[in-house]
Amino acid sequence: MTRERRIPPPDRNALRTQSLILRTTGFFLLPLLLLFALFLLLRGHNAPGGGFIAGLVASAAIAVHLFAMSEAGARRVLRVDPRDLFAWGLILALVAGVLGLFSGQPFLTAHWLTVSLPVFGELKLGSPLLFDLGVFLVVVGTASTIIINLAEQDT
Amino acid sequence: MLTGILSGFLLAPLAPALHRLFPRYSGWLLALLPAGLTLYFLQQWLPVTQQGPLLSHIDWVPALAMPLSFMLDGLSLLFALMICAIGALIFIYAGRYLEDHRDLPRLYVLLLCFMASMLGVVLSDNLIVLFVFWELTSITSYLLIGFNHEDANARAKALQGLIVTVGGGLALMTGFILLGQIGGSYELSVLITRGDTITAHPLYGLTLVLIVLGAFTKSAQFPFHFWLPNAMAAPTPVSAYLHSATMVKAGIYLLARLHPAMGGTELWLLLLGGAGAITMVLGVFLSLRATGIKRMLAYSTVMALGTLTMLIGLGTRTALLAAMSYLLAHSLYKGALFMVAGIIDHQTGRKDFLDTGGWARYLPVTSACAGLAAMSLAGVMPLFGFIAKEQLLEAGLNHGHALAPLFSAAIVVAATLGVAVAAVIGIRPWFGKPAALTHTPSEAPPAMLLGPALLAGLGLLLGLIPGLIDRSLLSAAASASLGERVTQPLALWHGINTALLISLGAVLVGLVLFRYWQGFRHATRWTDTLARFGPEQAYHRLMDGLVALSNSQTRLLQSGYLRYYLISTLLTLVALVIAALWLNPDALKLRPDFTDIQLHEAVIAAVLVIATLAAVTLQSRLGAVASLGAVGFSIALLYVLFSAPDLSITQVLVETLTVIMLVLVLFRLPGFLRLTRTRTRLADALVGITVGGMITVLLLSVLGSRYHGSIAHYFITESVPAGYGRNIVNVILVDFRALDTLGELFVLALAATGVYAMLKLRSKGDTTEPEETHD
Amino acid sequence: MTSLMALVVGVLYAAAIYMMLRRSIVKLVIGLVLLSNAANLLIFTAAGLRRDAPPLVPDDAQVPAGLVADPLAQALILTAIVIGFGVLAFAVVLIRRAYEVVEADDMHQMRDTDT
Amino acid sequence: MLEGALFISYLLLSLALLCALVRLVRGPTLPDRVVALELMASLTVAFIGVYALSNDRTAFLDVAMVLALTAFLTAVGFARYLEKGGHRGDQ
Amino acid sequence: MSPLSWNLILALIWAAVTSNFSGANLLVGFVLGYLILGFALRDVPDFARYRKKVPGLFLLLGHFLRDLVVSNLRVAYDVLTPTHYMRPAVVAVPLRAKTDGAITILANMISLTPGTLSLDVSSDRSVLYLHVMYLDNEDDLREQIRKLEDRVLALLE
Amino acid sequence: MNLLVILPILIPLTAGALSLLGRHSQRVQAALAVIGSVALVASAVALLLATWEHGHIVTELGRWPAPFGIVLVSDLLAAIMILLSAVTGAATAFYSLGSISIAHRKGGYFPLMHLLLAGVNGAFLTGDIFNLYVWFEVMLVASFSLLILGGERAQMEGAVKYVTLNLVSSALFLSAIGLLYGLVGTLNMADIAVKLGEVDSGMTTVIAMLFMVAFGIKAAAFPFFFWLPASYHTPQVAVSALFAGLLTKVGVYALFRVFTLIFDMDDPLIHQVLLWGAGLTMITGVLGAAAQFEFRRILSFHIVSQIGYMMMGLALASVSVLALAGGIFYIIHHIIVKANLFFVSGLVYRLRGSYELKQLGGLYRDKPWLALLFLIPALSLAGMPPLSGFFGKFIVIRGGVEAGAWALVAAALVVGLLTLYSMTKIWAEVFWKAAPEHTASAPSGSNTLLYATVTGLALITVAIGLGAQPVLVLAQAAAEQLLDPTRYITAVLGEAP
Amino acid sequence: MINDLLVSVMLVAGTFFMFLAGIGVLRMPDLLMRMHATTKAGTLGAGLVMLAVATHFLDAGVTARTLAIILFILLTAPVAAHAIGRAAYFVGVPLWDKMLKDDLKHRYDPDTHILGNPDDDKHP
Ligand code: NA
Ligand code: NA
Repeated sequence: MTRERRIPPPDRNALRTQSLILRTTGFFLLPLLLLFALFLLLRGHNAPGGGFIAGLVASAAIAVHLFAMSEAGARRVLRVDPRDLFAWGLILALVAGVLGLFSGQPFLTAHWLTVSLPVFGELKLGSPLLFDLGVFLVVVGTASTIIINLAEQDT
Repeated sequence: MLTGILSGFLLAPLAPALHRLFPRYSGWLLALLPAGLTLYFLQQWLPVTQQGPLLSHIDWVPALAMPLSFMLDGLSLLFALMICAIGALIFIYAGRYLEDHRDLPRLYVLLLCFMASMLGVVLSDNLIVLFVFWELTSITSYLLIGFNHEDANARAKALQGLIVTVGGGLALMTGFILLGQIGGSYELSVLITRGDTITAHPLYGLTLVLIVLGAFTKSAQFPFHFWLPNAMAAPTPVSAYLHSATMVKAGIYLLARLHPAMGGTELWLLLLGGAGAITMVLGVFLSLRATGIKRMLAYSTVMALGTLTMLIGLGTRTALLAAMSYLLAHSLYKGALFMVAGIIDHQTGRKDFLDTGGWARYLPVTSACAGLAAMSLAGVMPLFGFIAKEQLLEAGLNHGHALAPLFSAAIVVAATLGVAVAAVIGIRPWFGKPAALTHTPSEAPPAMLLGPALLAGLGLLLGLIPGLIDRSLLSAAASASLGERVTQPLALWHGINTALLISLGAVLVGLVLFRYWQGFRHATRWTDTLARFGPEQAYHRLMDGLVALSNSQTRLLQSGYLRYYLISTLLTLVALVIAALWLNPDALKLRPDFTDIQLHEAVIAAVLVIATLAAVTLQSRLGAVASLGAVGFSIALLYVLFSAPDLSITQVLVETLTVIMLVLVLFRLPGFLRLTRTRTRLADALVGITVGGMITVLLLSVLGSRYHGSIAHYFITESVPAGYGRNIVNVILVDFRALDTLGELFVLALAATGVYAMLKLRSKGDTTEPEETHD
Repeated sequence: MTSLMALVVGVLYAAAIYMMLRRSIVKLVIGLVLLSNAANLLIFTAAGLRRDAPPLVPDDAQVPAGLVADPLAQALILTAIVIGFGVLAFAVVLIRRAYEVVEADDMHQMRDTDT
Repeated sequence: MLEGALFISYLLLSLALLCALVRLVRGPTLPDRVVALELMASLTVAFIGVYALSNDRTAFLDVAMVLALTAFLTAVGFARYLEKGGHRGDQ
Repeated sequence: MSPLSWNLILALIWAAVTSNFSGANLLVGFVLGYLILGFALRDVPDFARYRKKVPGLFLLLGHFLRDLVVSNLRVAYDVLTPTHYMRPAVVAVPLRAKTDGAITILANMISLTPGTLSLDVSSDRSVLYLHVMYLDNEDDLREQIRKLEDRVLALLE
Repeated sequence: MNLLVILPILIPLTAGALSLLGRHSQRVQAALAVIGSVALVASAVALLLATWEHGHIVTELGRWPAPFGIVLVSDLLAAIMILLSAVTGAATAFYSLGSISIAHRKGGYFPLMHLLLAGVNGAFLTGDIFNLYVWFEVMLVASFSLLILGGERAQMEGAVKYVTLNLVSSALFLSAIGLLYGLVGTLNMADIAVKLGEVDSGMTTVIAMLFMVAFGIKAAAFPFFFWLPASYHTPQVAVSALFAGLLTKVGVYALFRVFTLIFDMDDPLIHQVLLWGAGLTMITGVLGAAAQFEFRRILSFHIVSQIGYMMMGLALASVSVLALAGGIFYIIHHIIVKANLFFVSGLVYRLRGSYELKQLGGLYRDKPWLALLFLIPALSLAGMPPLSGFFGKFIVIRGGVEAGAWALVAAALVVGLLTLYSMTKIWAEVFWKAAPEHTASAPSGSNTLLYATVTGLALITVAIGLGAQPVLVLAQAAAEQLLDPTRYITAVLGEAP
Repeated sequence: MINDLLVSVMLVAGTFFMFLAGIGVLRMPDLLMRMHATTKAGTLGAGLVMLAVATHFLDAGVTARTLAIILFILLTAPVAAHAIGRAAYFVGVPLWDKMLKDDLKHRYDPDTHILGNPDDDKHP
């Protein structure tokens, strides 16, 4: 027998997910799911989708990564503490709501801008979309906080 | 007048500081306030008795018709004077009596508050304000009875007094509310002019009973008398002040005060006269059976309170005048006697008559005071007590009611036994074989002698010269209570009449009884067994029963079994819904219609139901979780079939995340155990089916009675023009009803925070310090 | 179909309650999941079922052509689903921690705080 | 013709759904149930496709899309549970 | 810049100049771009390989789809007939693919093709364990896997 | 105006979100706690003044007109409740700054506290029934998380019951909303009131029963109170205090709101259920307390009992305005007093290391000021004059007498007495009794903030008592508003129905 | 018309494969063989249905979405099968007793998570 044998790295953490297949697929699925989430977020105002759904899909992406790689890996994907993510999401949603107050209108009054962009044509950008982005961040942040921390308990 | 009342409250917080500055003279200094108030009230004597009541009025809670209105008339003046004058003496006495006690400043505080409250009771014109002060006296009394608070007995007795008086107070409050309603005013000055209206009202009886309950508990009338002797756990100055001279008379004051408004009826006479007579006889009997010095005094106070109640119940001119005289006489001698009891305790350490004897030579002044006061108690000439007793006998003998002979008989018995009591007090400690003491007792300091001497002396002075007060003060008081002018003069000597003869006889028989005191006590020992069925036992039974009831109720209701909590909650719900349907049978609009179902819809519904049942019945935990997943998919499909794409997507995603979460968590948990018996499971299934069935019925009924038209049409038409979005659901979520979504975001954030806290911040055995400070 | 849905909703409630009455805290969680689903379906049914008419406005129109399903009920349910998810996450972890401290999956051993 | 095909499709999918459900309920092991659940997810995707066809509605394809992309997570979760030595009382 | 990205950029430019970003038009742009690249840059080694890979991809997909259908029909037969004809086994098949991507794609495709299901890869990546439904001849099986592996490797390594 | 109504929600939401973000800095947490709570009090005062002056203040969120969008409505009851929540929140914030450990702060204590207040305030202000559900959930999940901070066994056990029963309540609430929406197709409470009037279906009463149970659970009324005594004594004492003051009152508030605005109080079933509920809640609560010998458990059971008084005010509302005013007065009084008693229990724990009456004692000797600070709320709770509780009890009972509800009046009186019994039990055991031999009494850290909080609330109690007039006038005005729902409806929908 | 025919055929074929998957998962004697049924038939069935959808609508957006769905299924189905199959095998789910051979037996060390290969036997 001449074949060179590769000895798996001794790092326990790397051993956590032994399946090469799962690991590789997860690696590929992560960006795919995140992209899909973004897609759902952006078009949610006009077709099924929106902040919640996008956030849930992004959380699923994190979960995939977590199962395929490790908890630490999932945290690395997020870069920031998921709790910061939802805190920022909350603030974003609040900001979107507060905009109306400055002009003496009720809380959560929508403000729309019509932007003409090449390629995309005329776009309606408004505080509800900002709000939806906040929703997205909160959902991602909370779901990943829950799942990552739960998963870490097993180690 | 308000200033006068409030001055006690205002001075109270300063008392400890004052005591710290002048520890030796604090009692004297504090006595300046009641003394000053005494002077103030004396100054009002002539105007009030001659020109009529003095009224003052300040708004407090107009919304409840509760002004701080006060009325100073003869009746309140008499009480106010007693409160302030005796109060001054008590402060001086207490300053010495408890000189070394570390809690003396607190005693001052409480006494000042009490005095102010008591003044409030007797001066308030508004019923509710009167009640406010009334309750304050109960609380201060509680705190004072429990003055020696490290003694469990003192605490128990304090509680007893509080529960009885406050319990009565609650009845009193209701009575006052009713009285205010039927009398059309809460002002006493108004109510006393509306006696006819009030007594004619159908609610009069209830009102009277409620008010009388309040008065009786406060003034220790049978069957509530038991708390008063027990209140002797208080230090002697307190007993002297609250539990003989003032607070216990609040009930008497109230009855006397309300006599013009509510008196003169048969019910009044029976209630007050009956209870008073019983209390009087019982009190004096128990007094004579007691050997503890303060206990005997306390029971004799009970007797006096019974006497007073009875007199007010009799309600005649003579009776009310007698009541006023008796009231005054009692305050004077009983205040003196309590202080004497305190001196005996202070100087000899003895608390029981059986341990006393032959001390007249060591404590001459004290014994003289005791003698004078006891004579007044016995109703011996020429003390003021004699005059009071004469009037008492007259009131009984001259009453026209059919039951009057019974009252008279009771008075005679009480008078006779009262003499024996007085003899025990006036003779037993001072004469005969000296009781052995480790040291020779010496006379008490002047501060402690001042009170008994003044009070006993005043009893003698007023006996000799009743004219000092009769025309003006006592008559004015009686007039106020009667509702018309009383001008019956008092005199020591009325010539030889029935009353005098009875009085004489009573003294003689009483002295004989004193001679055979121990024999009497021995012979009446059997009554102790009766006490087992007495009201005090009833009180204990009630309190024990309360705790027992409470325990069993807690075991029953707060059992700790979540299952019972849920079942009782749900069955109550079902019962209420059934009741509602029963009362509104038209609500049931069941028109089940299964004709429009398509095959695949039925299959999905079936899958949903079967998966649900699988989740319920599978013995495999994760199998149940997988079944939940199936439930989720079938619901998602239903959402698809009935036009809810966003819901369907959300359902799928949430279901997936839920399963992941459950799988992560169940990892650590054990498998299902079969913990309950089949019968229990069947019962639970029945509960579930009942609630589920109820929901189905309600849902069908709602669908059958829909109100056509929903606000949803607005969102459908405005989504694009005003919300700039084609996914109406999303426009609702982020714009039309964004506040819901905002709240929901915070729910998520909170849940995640909670989860994080539970998982990451577990206490690692450091359970001892849940609350350390940070720094 | 609404009648059938009403029955299904009833079954879900019944199952949820039965599970919540079990002594096992794990079953309690399953009961909570079912209860949340049951309430959502109740709203869905009560608002009226409509086949084949999602509340979406076509690209070329200002309002949907014809009747569409009640978007408000859907928005409410969506909110309720997400809230239910948050609450469930909390409950699940709570139950796990409760199991850790009590060391038994048995409600009957969690009575100390009541009596 | 399409109507007939749609009817047959609904019928076949419904039968398949019931089969999967039976496996889900019967087990006997946890992986059996998970496999059944995965199949139900696929069936749901197909169901949505058929539904889209029968109603000329494409909005619901998004549901299928999400389902196709995320349903496998459940299986992965269960697998992780088993591999990490989760409680075996389930078999 | 890799040939693939070049091709994508060309597709985007096509869409831009035609002012039509629909999927179909992008696809048209991609095909045109591929043809242009394959023609214009056929001497650049990278692009030459790229030119060959794309047909390889389609070839792979074609084989795969055929296998998928065949395997299903076989399972169908077995499922629908009352007796079971299965001859199941778990077999270790040697692996030549080295990279994670290649191994994974191979394993996944095996899972989707007739009668085989990838269970796992040994930790040293030397062996792929398969579950086989109809183990008629182990060598045939290895040969079948080897062919598939060849195609995958041609595309990826 | 728009600003005034949203601020009581917006301030704690913002403080909570920022506090989550700044969770690593203790200084930021403390600053936000102080600034947030002070700002909340200020905005609550402003709102109450404005509501007093202008009547109902309505803001249509997102400028979507009622009944389509969500409205926030401030009437006097809502404004009063907001002020109470702000005051309780501020007290809790200050007390917490002196008592909550670093570990618990890291667990998110302050954000949870802010957001609990936001949920409570949202529930008070919203004019939309589904939005009410959302705020209930915000409040609930915040309370869940606060309840388990620390992770003790008792906390977990209590939390399981608390969570389960409250989730059942939520599910019932949601179901009731679903049925109601199915019936009338609207969510705006004013609109629901109007439409229900037009529908005139027997289902109204049936759905009212669902609301009754859902809110009854939140309010801890009989027979739904079990979760409360099972859990309220388990968390950090500041949390207990906040819960004791506010949470059940949100349920009571919801009962007040729904049964005066949406459902018909004259419906015989509703009336009877409220009456019986009030009486039984009072009695079972107070009896529950009599068996307890743990400081906070006693207090917890008394919460239940006093919910009965508030319900009594509501039950008699259709007969006597004064009773309803009394109920409102009672809420005002109760929130302050009950929170304060829990705070005192925390101080006692700090000094003596126990909540068990048997292990306590000697504090009258050692800490006379603390004794006084206990006595004020305790006597007030027992309804002793001239403290706030007296007026609450007195008005309710007077209303009861006016309404001729003798049995309920008798129950209220007995319950008052038994409350006094409980309070004296605590007083005797904790303060009067000599300290047991072996008490570890090593006061650690400064208690200044704790004393300051307790003193402040005690002063409020005294002030509500001595200054009962303005409070009562306010309560009466609030009661009159409640009893005239057309004003609310007109304010929201803009036209006379 | 031809389009309809094509759609109908693909639809029926697709759902038929789904049906097969259902029967398979029900009838196959052990877990791994059930997985053969679901993985392949499920993928093919769903794929055919999606193709039918694409054919029916003949719209770029729909086609893109259906292709995406097919791609997603192709990506995820084998991974799911692999994950569950591997886990099931390692935890010892009972396999059909008529299995011909098992090269994987005893190769897995649950402590180190190392999966050996048949060569191990030759190099002890
Ligand atoms: Na959406
Ligand atoms: Na929402």
